[in-house]
Amino acid sequence: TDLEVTHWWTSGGEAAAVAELAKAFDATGNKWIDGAIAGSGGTARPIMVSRITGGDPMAATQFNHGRQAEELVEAGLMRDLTDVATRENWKEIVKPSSLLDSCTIDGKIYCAPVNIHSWQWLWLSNAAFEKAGVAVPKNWDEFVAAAPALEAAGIVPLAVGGQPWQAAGAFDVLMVAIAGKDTFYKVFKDKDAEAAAGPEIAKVFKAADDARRMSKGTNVQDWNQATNLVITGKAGGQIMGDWAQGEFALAGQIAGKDYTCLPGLGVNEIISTGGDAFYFPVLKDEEKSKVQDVLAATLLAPETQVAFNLKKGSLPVRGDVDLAAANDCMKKGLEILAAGNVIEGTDQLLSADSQKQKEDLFSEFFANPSMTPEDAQKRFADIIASAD
Amino acid sequence: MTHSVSIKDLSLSFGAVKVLENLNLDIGEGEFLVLLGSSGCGKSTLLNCIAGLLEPTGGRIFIKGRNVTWEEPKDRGIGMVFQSYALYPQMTVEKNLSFGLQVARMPKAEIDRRVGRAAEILQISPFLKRKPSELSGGQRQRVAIGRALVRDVDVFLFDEPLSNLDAKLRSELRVEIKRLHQSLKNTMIYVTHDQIEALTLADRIAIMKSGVIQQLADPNTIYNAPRNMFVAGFIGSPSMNFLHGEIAEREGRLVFTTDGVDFPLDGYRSGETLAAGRKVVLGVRPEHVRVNEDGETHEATVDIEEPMGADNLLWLKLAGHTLSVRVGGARRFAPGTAVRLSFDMALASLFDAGTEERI
Amino acid sequence: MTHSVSIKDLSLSFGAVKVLENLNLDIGEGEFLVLLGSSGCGKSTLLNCIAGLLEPTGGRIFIKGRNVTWEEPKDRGIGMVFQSYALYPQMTVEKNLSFGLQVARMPKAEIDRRVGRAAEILQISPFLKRKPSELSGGQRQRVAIGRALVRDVDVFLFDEPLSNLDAKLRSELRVEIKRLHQSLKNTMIYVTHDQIEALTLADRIAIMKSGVIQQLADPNTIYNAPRNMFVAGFIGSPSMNFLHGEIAEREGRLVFTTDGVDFPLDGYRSGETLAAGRKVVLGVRPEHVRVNEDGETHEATVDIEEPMGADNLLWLKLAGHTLSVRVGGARRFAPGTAVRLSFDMALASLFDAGTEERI
Amino acid sequence: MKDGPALAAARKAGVEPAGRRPRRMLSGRNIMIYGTLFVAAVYYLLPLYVMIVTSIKGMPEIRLGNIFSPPMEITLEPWAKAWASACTGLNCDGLSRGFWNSVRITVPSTLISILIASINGYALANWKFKGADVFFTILIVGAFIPYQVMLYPIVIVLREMGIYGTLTGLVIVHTIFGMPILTLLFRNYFASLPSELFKAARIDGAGFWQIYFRIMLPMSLPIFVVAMILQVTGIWNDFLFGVVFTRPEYYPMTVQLNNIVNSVQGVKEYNVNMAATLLTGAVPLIVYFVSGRLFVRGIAAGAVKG
Amino acid sequence: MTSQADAGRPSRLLRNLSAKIASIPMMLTAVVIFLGGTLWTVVYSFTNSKLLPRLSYVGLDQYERLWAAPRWVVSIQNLAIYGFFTLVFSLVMGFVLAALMDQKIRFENTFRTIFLYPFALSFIVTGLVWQWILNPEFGIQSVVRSLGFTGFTFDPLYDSDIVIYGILIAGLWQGTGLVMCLLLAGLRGIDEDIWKAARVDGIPVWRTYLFIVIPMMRPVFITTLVIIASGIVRVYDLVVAQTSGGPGIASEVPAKYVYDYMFQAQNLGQGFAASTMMLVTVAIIIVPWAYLEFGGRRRG
Ligand SMILES: Nc1ncnc2c1ncn2[C@@H]1O[C@H](COP(=O)(O)OP(=O)(O)OP(=O)(O)O)[C@@H](O)[C@H]1O
Ligand SMILES: Nc1ncnc2c1ncn2[C@@H]1O[C@H](COP(=O)(O)OP(=O)(O)OP(=O)(O)O)[C@@H](O)[C@H]1O
Ligand SMILES: [Mg+2]
Ligand SMILES: [Mg+2]
Repeated sequence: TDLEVTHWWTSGGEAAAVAELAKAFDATGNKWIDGAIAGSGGTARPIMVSRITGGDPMAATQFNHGRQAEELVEAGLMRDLTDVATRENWKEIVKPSSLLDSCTIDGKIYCAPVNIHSWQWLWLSNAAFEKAGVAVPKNWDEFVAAAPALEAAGIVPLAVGGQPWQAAGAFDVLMVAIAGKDTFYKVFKDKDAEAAAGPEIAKVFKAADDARRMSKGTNVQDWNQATNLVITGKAGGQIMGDWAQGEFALAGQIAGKDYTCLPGLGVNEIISTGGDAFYFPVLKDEEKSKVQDVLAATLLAPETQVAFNLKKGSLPVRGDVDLAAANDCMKKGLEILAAGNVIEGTDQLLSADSQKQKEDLFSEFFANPSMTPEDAQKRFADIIASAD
Repeated sequence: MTHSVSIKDLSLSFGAVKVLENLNLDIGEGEFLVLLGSSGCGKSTLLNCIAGLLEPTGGRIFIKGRNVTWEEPKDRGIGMVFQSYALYPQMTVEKNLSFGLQVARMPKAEIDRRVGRAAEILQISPFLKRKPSELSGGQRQRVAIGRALVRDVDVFLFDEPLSNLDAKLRSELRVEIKRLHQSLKNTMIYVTHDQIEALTLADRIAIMKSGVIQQLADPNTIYNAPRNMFVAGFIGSPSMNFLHGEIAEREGRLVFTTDGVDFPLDGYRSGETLAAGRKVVLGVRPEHVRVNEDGETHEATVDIEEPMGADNLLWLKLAGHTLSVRVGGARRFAPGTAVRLSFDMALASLFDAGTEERI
Repeated sequence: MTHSVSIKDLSLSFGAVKVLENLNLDIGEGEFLVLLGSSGCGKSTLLNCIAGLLEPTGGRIFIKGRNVTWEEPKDRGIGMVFQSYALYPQMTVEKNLSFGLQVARMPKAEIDRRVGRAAEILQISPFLKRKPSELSGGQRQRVAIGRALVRDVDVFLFDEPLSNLDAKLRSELRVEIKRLHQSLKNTMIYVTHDQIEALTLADRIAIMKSGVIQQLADPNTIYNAPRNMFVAGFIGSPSMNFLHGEIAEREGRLVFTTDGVDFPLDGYRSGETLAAGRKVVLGVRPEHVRVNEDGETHEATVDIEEPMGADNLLWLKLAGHTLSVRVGGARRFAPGTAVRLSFDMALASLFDAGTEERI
Repeated sequence: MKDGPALAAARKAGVEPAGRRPRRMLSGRNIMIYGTLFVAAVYYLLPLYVMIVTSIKGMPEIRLGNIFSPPMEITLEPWAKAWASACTGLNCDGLSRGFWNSVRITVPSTLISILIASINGYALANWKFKGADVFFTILIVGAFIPYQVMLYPIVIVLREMGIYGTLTGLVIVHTIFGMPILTLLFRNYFASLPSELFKAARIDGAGFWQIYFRIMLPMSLPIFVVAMILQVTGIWNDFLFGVVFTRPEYYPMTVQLNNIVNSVQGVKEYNVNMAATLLTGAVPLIVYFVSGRLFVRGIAAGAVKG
Repeated sequence: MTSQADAGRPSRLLRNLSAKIASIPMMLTAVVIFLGGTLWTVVYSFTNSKLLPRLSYVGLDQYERLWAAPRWVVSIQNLAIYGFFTLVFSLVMGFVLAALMDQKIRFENTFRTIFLYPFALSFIVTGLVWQWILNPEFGIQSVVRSLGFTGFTFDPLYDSDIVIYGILIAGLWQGTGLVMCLLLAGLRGIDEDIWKAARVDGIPVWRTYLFIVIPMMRPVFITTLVIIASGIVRVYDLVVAQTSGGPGIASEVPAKYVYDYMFQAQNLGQGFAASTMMLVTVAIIIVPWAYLEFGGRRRG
């Protein structure tokens, strides 16, 4: 049976990873019809949502797990996967369990998480630092200190792409690293506007101000173009999720040798456990509905998980798989994960609406040097105050 | 009595503008009726109502005794010819002629017969395969007439069919339409604002002004005994000369006097008795002014001379009035010449200065 | 001898189409010259050359003795009036009149004076504040004339100024233009294809055909002694009757004979001696046909009668020919009536059948 | 421009008063006119030039040289890749699939939208009924509504009709959004035709449809060309509706183009992007190059009046 | 009206039946889609609908939030700047080009095709190309720098202050051709005698254009204005393709705000409020136009 699967994984590393999913699914005797929509989740999600609400749903679709599909589930448009989950024992195998929690509404499971993505990484180009004549930094502060040398060598210290979510994401990363887990939760989970306006966050904004200065001259839109600047040594580093690894891999670069990764910016080694999940809209076609279960099961199968995540550069959602082939950075991530130093991702904590407002704020902040950190913090606090 | 077309109490408004109001008109079988009036007086509107192209606001229209007020144009037994020809540009002449018949699903043979006949009558057989754009104006208008002809209708409606043609063609085609009427003997209703066409073609002329028929009569009556000053001034080119004055008695004779000049009214046939002192307007047509002939004459000077070939038009100054006078083409008068003139009172008209009606 | 406008060897082509070729024309000071010809014969082209709106391909144009062939229109001392009025629609009448003067930086007082004078002459003073769209056609054309008037030009050029007006207005404005000429005494060149305008207005008429002047003469000559059949047929409405036949001698008298009918040529003033046997065309104007009068007469039947008020137009059948005849409006003939006719040979024209030139 | 010999001689002898000589091709006026047009033409052609040149360069050359330099080595590789093998997600068949989808979308959408709009225009111009103008006014105001505003309601309507995601649905959407401007165009055009033609046809007994098909249609070529050009380019270039109202197997070329251009794999492959861009724009461009003259004439005939 | 006259009178509803039937698609579109859709949008702008429309009214909350959002304010400012300059430049450039084309020039067809072809390209394509030409690293800036002017800076798309003008350049490139076409058609419609009369009057060409021809072309200008204006309000694809609203939010436009908040932020209520505000903008444009077009004509 043919199942149409929509997603926005179109960059090189991502596409290679999707191919693994498709291969695994095709191996069950069915057919994966690829419905890739380029241009990041921002472009793709509206299309997916209108197709689902418009009564022409695909068989499965990617969302960031978290709150993006909440209302669709509430409106009864999504298939209940509890049966498959029970059969496949997802409750046991999915680690950390918060992943499955994000898929659970009223005790029923509605999505199949496929990977763990962590945002908290600083990727550094060894070649760039060599050229600038400074040592590769070990943490954020060293990186900031090295910035002038990089600039002198004609290298953009920090690559930040123009897409709004990159700026917002970078800020979240800075927040975890600098203000710590508790403050992070206070702000994003408890929506504590006072905390958001407090001195801890002010420090984060100071750091963001540094990042803004260092990112001047990036002049690219897409995240992977920014990553490419790091790969080619045109930029010193980039704050980006672990998916950036896929790009390094595709470019044939080796962790530790060609590039360096600093989880938690080398300050505070905590990683978030957001990620991608597949949702399965309710279909009229009986047969397809059955096959949806097959797909769900396949996505979490150990072999699929390994193959997919190796290509994607993300971490598997189950703790019981062997990732011997993983590279240095991935291993670092796995260690942190094993140590339990995890937090939930902002997609899980905030509504899309608040996320969007946050994106607007930070994309403006990063592009507009005349906006003071204090002003930005005030607006940030306002957003948190009205967040849901 | 059956009329070919009979219009009862017809009213029509465009929004708030009343174009026709309670108009009544009966047209006899085989009559050639000309609707004459200046631009915007509602002639086309009336014609469109008869054709069924406009829906009257009130009143009824009968054709051959049948109430057709709400019928479709095609069912009324009428054919219409427009000023702009309104030929279908993408069709050949033949196709133009046969279109209506095809729409009515007439058998092919019958269509051919009728088209052939019409083409022959109108002498357009050589052009049957041409497109309208390849015809001259006169030929186009003939085709347009043919389109009405093939449909074998009872009533022909013409809306200024000759206005777009140049003078020469206009007079040629005018004759042909007259001939057509003489041979077909259909009822024809013909709208124009050209009085020559009206006078030459009509059995009866209806002169309209702002939607009201001013006079309905045969051309001769219209020309020589206009009911009111509007009709009198409208018909005739150059216009009738109007002299404002009053009736007076001079030595037992009634005279018309204006600015100290007296014109005896001998020979004027009035419908009423004329009383001295009545304010009147004397209307004299340019050809009824006698110049340098016998009779009681008055002195005038030639202001302008307009030689027109067959005729010669003079503009004379007489006691502060300007009079147009038509004389033979051979009689020339230089501007400034003094002449003597008198009026042919038998052919003049007197109007009441208040009502402007003919006395 | 100084001419007001003098055209030497003027040629003009649009691409490959030669519209004018080596045209020569001299127009006297204060003369009213009418260019008459059918559509497309190059009248407007010639006028545009004189105005400087078209650049001639060859030849020269002199105005008041000055070679203006390559000068800008505004420097030629000409004013022009167009058929479409060509008023500036968004400006008031006053602005229309004064705009050209303002552009030329004339002092305000002088502008006002001139506009005032023109408005008075043309009787448009009450409309000075109106827009052209609020004027009638006749009023618009007056404004257009005024625009030329204020510029105090030597030569007025008119390109069919009256064609867009209805018959009544046309004849009124015609008189006014004539009066204007009589009072201003400017040189005026007037293009028209209406022969009545030509006959009534012109000091001299130039009849054109495909870019060539056929005859240049005063209206009387043109009307009564047309140089060739084209001119003869072009002027006069209805057209001159043409009878094809030959000259014969009957009992020592020269006669014109056609289809067995003989018309004695007594009284015809020919430029050459007439020889029997020569193939000729006899041209007789409708008003020079005598009906039921004395003299040698021939039998004919009335085909159609067109009463036109002052006149009555008859279409007679005579030995296979159709003749148009103009009689007085009071003389009526029913179709089918037999009548007797003869020609007024003193006013007829004979043309050579080959060259079509007048004999 | 040749002077007669007499005139030339006279000039030489200095007899003639000096007049301005006739204009030559290289007059100041012509230099200004053609100069301005030329400069403008450069502005308009520059992007096309860049697109073409870039699309036939290799990636190394693009990285090194500037965008305006002509290619040192011409390669058709990017075109081939753009057409047949550029990837979006797992599908690596370039634009080729999208091309046929676009054809399948554009042809019926263009035909149906023009048919409906021309009938509307005809009805509005010649068969005015009470209230017709109200609908027309709503329609015209609708021309200004941003598409995004209508997106959601239309999703709902199509869902209720059960044709969401089908080609039919998309055709209807294109018809709807083409309707205001096309109806205006046709109404103005038909209104500019002499009403006597319509009257004559009615007297000849032709009805609503007969007059439309046999009288009006054959007379309306210029305006149909304008409508056709507007619709072909509009529908062919549409991205939003193509992506929102269809499913991936029907995605038009523009969606594919967007995917190719936005699926960055390492460095942006500008040459492939430009080739893809040109390929996508080819159909409307050809339509314009072929029928541009009719377009202007049609605009003059219908759009500007009324 | 006598009763007798009414006897044969067919029902009003049945008259013109074919025309009414034929107009059904139009009526449905007008009422259901344009009117219904608009009303629906306005109604839901007063709710706090998120991903799916829900009728839970929150009064003017969405509007308050909208006008408090810096991004919306920037969007409106951008629209105003972009709109103003697009109108001015496309009319001026379009008219100048049309006037030049009207000079009986040679190669008219070639020039016209050159000016018009960008109109055949989508905004996506236009945006891409211009994004590339304006890219400081290999576009105009780098070319000029490589010619030796190393200080030359021209990077409108990466400078928040002038980014909207970068978009304007592309927008004008795409749209001016059509304006030229419309105005050319208008110019051709001017009676040639007017030109002649003006020449005879000695009015210089530029004055003839300014004081006579342009005022005469008012209807054409209005049509053109409406076409341009409707395009301006909708501008979306161009921005997305060129800058995605960046840098930061410097080139955001209202249509993009609507789209982003409706679909990305999954806050339909906010999106509907923004689109309602756009409708108000449209009304501000269209009402004076309708007045000029219809009100004015009726009086005249
Ligand atoms: N569709 C219409 N809407 C409003 N008023 C109209 C309409 N058609 C005609 N009129 C008005 O009705 C009046 C009569 O018009 P109609 O066309 O019948 O005049 P007419 O006598 O035929 O004039 P003409 O000689 O110019 O053809 C005019 O004042 C005109 O303005
Ligand atoms: N711009 C032009 N290009 C090519 N041919 C032209 C042009 N203008 C006029 N002609 C041709 O030149 C000839 C003379 O035209 P012109 O306008 O002078 O005629 P006209 O005598 O004024 O006719 P009308 O009475 O119709 O105004 C016509 O055959 C016409 O087709
Ligand atoms: Mg009329
Ligand atoms: Mg002419």
